[in-house]
Amino acid sequence: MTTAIRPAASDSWPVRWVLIVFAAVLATILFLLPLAAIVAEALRRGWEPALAAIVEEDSLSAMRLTLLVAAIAVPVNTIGGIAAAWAIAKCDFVGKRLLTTLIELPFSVSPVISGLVYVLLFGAQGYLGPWLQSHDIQIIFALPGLVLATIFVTFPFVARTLIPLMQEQGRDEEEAAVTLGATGWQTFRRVTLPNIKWALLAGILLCNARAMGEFGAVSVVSGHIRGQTNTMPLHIEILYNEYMFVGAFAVAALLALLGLLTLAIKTLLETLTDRRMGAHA
Amino acid sequence: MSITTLSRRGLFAASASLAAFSARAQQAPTLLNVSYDPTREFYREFNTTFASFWAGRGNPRPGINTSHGGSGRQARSVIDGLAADVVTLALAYDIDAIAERGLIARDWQKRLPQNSSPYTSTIVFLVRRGNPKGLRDWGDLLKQGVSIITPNPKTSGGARWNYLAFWAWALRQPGGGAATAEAATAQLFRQVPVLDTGARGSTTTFVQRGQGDVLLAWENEAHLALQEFPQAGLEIVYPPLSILAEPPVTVVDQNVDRRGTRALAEAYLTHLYSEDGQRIAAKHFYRPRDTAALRAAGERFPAIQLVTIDDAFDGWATAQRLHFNDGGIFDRIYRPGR
Amino acid sequence: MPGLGVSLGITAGWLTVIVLIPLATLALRPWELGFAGVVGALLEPRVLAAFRISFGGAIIAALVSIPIGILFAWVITRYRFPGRRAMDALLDLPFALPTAVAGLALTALFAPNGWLGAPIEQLTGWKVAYTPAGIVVALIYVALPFVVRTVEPVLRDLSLDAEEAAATLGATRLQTIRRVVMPTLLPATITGFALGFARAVGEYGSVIFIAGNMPMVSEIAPLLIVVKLEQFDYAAAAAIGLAMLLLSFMILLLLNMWQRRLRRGHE
Amino acid sequence: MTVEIEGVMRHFGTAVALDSISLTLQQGEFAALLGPSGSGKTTLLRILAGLDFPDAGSVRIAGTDVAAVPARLRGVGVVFQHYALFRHMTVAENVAFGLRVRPRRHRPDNAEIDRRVQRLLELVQIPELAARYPQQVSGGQRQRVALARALAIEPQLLLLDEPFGALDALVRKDVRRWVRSLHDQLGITSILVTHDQEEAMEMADRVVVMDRGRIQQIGTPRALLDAPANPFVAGFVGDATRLEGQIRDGRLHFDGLPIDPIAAPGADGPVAIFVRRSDVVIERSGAASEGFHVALVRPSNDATHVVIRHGAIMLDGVLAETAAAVKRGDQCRVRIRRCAVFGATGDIIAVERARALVDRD
Repeated sequence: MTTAIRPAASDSWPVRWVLIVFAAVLATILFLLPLAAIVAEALRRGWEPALAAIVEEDSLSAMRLTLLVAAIAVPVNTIGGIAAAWAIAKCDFVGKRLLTTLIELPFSVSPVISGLVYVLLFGAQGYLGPWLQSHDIQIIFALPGLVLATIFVTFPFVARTLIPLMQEQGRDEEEAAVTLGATGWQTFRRVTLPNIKWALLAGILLCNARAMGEFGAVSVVSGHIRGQTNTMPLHIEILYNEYMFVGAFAVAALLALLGLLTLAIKTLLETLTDRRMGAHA
Repeated sequence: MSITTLSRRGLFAASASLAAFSARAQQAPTLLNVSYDPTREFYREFNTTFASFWAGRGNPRPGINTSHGGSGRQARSVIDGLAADVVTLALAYDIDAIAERGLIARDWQKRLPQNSSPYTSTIVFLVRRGNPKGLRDWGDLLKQGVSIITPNPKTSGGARWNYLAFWAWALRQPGGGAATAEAATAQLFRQVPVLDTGARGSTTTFVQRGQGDVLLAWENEAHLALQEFPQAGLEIVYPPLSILAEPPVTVVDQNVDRRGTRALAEAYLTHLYSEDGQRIAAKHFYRPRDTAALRAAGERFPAIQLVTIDDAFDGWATAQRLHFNDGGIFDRIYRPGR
Repeated sequence: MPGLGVSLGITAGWLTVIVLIPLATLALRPWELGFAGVVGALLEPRVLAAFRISFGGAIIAALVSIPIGILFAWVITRYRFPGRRAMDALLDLPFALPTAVAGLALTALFAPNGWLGAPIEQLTGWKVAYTPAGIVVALIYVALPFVVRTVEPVLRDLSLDAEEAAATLGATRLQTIRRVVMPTLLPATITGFALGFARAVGEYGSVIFIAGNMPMVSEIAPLLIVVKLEQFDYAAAAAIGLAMLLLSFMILLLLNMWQRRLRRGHE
Repeated sequence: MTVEIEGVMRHFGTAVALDSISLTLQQGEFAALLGPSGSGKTTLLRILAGLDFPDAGSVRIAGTDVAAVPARLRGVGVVFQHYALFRHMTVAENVAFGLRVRPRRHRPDNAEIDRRVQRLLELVQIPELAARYPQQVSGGQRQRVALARALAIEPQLLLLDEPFGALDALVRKDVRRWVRSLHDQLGITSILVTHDQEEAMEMADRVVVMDRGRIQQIGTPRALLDAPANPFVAGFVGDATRLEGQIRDGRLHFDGLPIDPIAAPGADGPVAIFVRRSDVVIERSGAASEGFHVALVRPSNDATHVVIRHGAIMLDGVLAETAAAVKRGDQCRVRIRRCAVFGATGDIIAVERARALVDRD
């Protein structure tokens, strides 16, 4: 790329080499070794016990639950994130900065607190608890609680990916579409969406990865009932606490694999986007 | 969107998903046993036995779910609305806390024999093979350079038994009193390098991570560790004196009445006292109450002197208030400047 | 632009149900203790120590993440080398890996008998796991991606013209980096620091395994919330949670103001 | 289609973007909004397009008040400053967009859309680019695409926002004439926003000069040149240089410059004087007494452009037709053919209508 042909702004090869090696060592220690440790523990007794732990009934139900929770939480945050990004990037209104701050708020809330707030709100001792109980509605220690806590934790991912991009793209194309007679929805679908689709997908993937891996918040609102309210991360904890280390790490490795797969797809998307942009430029 | 529509939709999704998860839940009654950490293996076996027993008496085979975790956290979950039919926790105090919120009758501990504790346990030492530090009694723990692993009494029921067992020993030393016991306990915790939140965490730290010279553990937990980690090189040491831990069980009245599961729940708990129940408890290293079962277990449970919480500490409520509540003795131990 | 009503409506609904109402309960609950009770609960030495550890650990971790994060961002944006894409993808791993799993893995690595803990202890005599250092390691792990991902786009957009101009004016490469590149990166670095800090200060899942959790020494504030809950003390748990939230929000606000002032200076 | 703008106000925070704007355009007229950046001309254009809304005042298009008509229903064609082409659509898709987003019952069928797109591309003379993406065509071609796209909805009012800014000088001239002829051919009403006075003068029937949110003058290009209404217009239109001076006893004196005083009506006092390049006639003078000397000479086709200097003051002028050539450093003499004079009352913005056009010849 441009770096190669602009020597005044590039580094000599020893510098480059030292920096790359240093980064590679750090990446290995911080990211690769933990991953390797997980896989090594999972395969300590070979493939079979690891696979057996994954296809065991409680593990499978934990996977189903995790997918279900993500399948509800991710679309909610996608729609909310798109709406927020549209309002913030394409429209003018009072309180925009406040809204931006509030959307990022869940990032700075401890997962423990994000679980806690739902307990304070929906728990039997909480503000809405008695009412919910009298109507026989179960929120925490059931799917709705898991979903709510997951939505809270993954709340800003989509919006945060879209807002800077949509702000940078400006409003010209949308305004052109509107003067040509397009409705708001037509403008979004035919003009905005094609321009943001790859970033949107990347945001959704990140949101999904985080939704599947959330532990702290979900742990507070799950009743830890085997086969019913245990998501994959909680199931890992249980297996670990039952000294089923192989099983715990096998499920953990599977979850890590899903995460890696997500990241790989995301990287691929970004590469494709770069190429497309490059072709047009 | 309003809260009600959200929760209704959530409810719908929840019921749909639960249906998908366990078809058996739709047909047969279910029971939720909310228990503490070390009972996992025991209840897994007991649940199967009880389900067969119950089905054998002409009832539909019940689906029994269990939830495990730190005893305090589990009690809190029930208080917050986890729909437990029965609770089988590490200490009476935690069940008292649920009873205080009106979910369980106040006199729950009198409803079943022997303080509603169908099995008991005690606190023992788990040490490295050959007991290199020569730890035989509680006093040996205070020797220079001995590193002790115990979970945090604030979050773990088992840790509270550890603490109280040591305190009971300290009181019985020549010239022992509250002041000397507090000083000795403070010394003990100065030698603790890691305070995990639960008993299982401590076991992992001791066995897997190789931390500490001695793990203060439930008797059953120590035996389980020997069984699970045969290559780890561990030994159990029984101190001459320890505490009689009585993990109690009871029915959560409000929940069983709402769900119509009282008969099943009561049968489940009663079955713990049966021959089968007692045998399985002994198999999983819980001391059975039944003398015949205890005798059958033979060498497994060495006879040591066991003090009870009522004798030594005037019951759980007092012990909790004095030692573990905020501002109690345990907090004093960690006050800075000591 | 049309759609303001609809999009703002959806946003407001989503924000209110998921974030604002639940957080409002957090703001209401502590006052059951009365004002003096809340202050008393927060001024307990153990609570203060936990705040020091959580906030101190998060600040150190975020600070350490700055040079490492800039290094990673620099290497993946400026150089082409085999495995660059893999390194790029790997940097997002902490977003994707469950924190508890990360905690277990890091503990296993840095424990005195672990792959890294053993050699470190042998060579330096330092213990990482079960000490405050372990907390910092876990927090770096969660904070680092935020620094990388905020610095990276700025570095990518940073035109090489400015660096070339500096070179024609006689600056050495190091001077160019220090006087031209770094000042441009500063606002993004502050944002990255703020995000990383915010994420680290509340981290629970990965810290709890590696921390040792000794009161006054290595007990983090989120653990204290759990402890209070386990004692059925909802109000005190909410008080600590609220104090954490306000404190980190204040720090973020200050960083934000600083960053905005810098941005203005650049325009 | 007529456009009537009445008393339109627009504030952004405390800043006034438009201050009581009133303006009426006739069917078929080509008007230019001319002003420096920040004069409010683009805001006015956006209000006409329905992309912005006035705080007060009314806008009527073809007799209908459009206050409540959203942009998409106005049927106003807009060519945006940077064209705002949809980058993910081909040229043909861009042009077809306005037809495809119509409600089903008003939407032509696909064959009809294709036909119309083809016709429009022929009209703007780029039929061969139909399948290209905007990134793959040149700036001038993009401009044509933007125009074709705006015309596709058959607007009766066409708004052009600095449409030639991104083109290089050579292309710009051609495109200007072509756009003007297209306007005449289609018989629509057009409004051009520009900061380039030459562009406005060349293309528009009438020019609306704007500054700081106010209309400074409305008139034909000729009228603006001949009778600027105030110092701003005099300075902005037609390459004028501003000089300071005094009126004393019916004569205009140039402060600090060796120019003969000329007769001028008006009250005594300080004045601002605007002289256009073509009205400053320069001759070489033998003696060193006059005090001007030549700083720069630039030959051009009609007249030689000369910059002269006296002390710190520079003045643009042309070499007298009969005079001999000059070179840098030559001493020279100046004759002012015409100038616009505004009596200053202390308040610079205030328009002092005591205007004097002085002809010495």
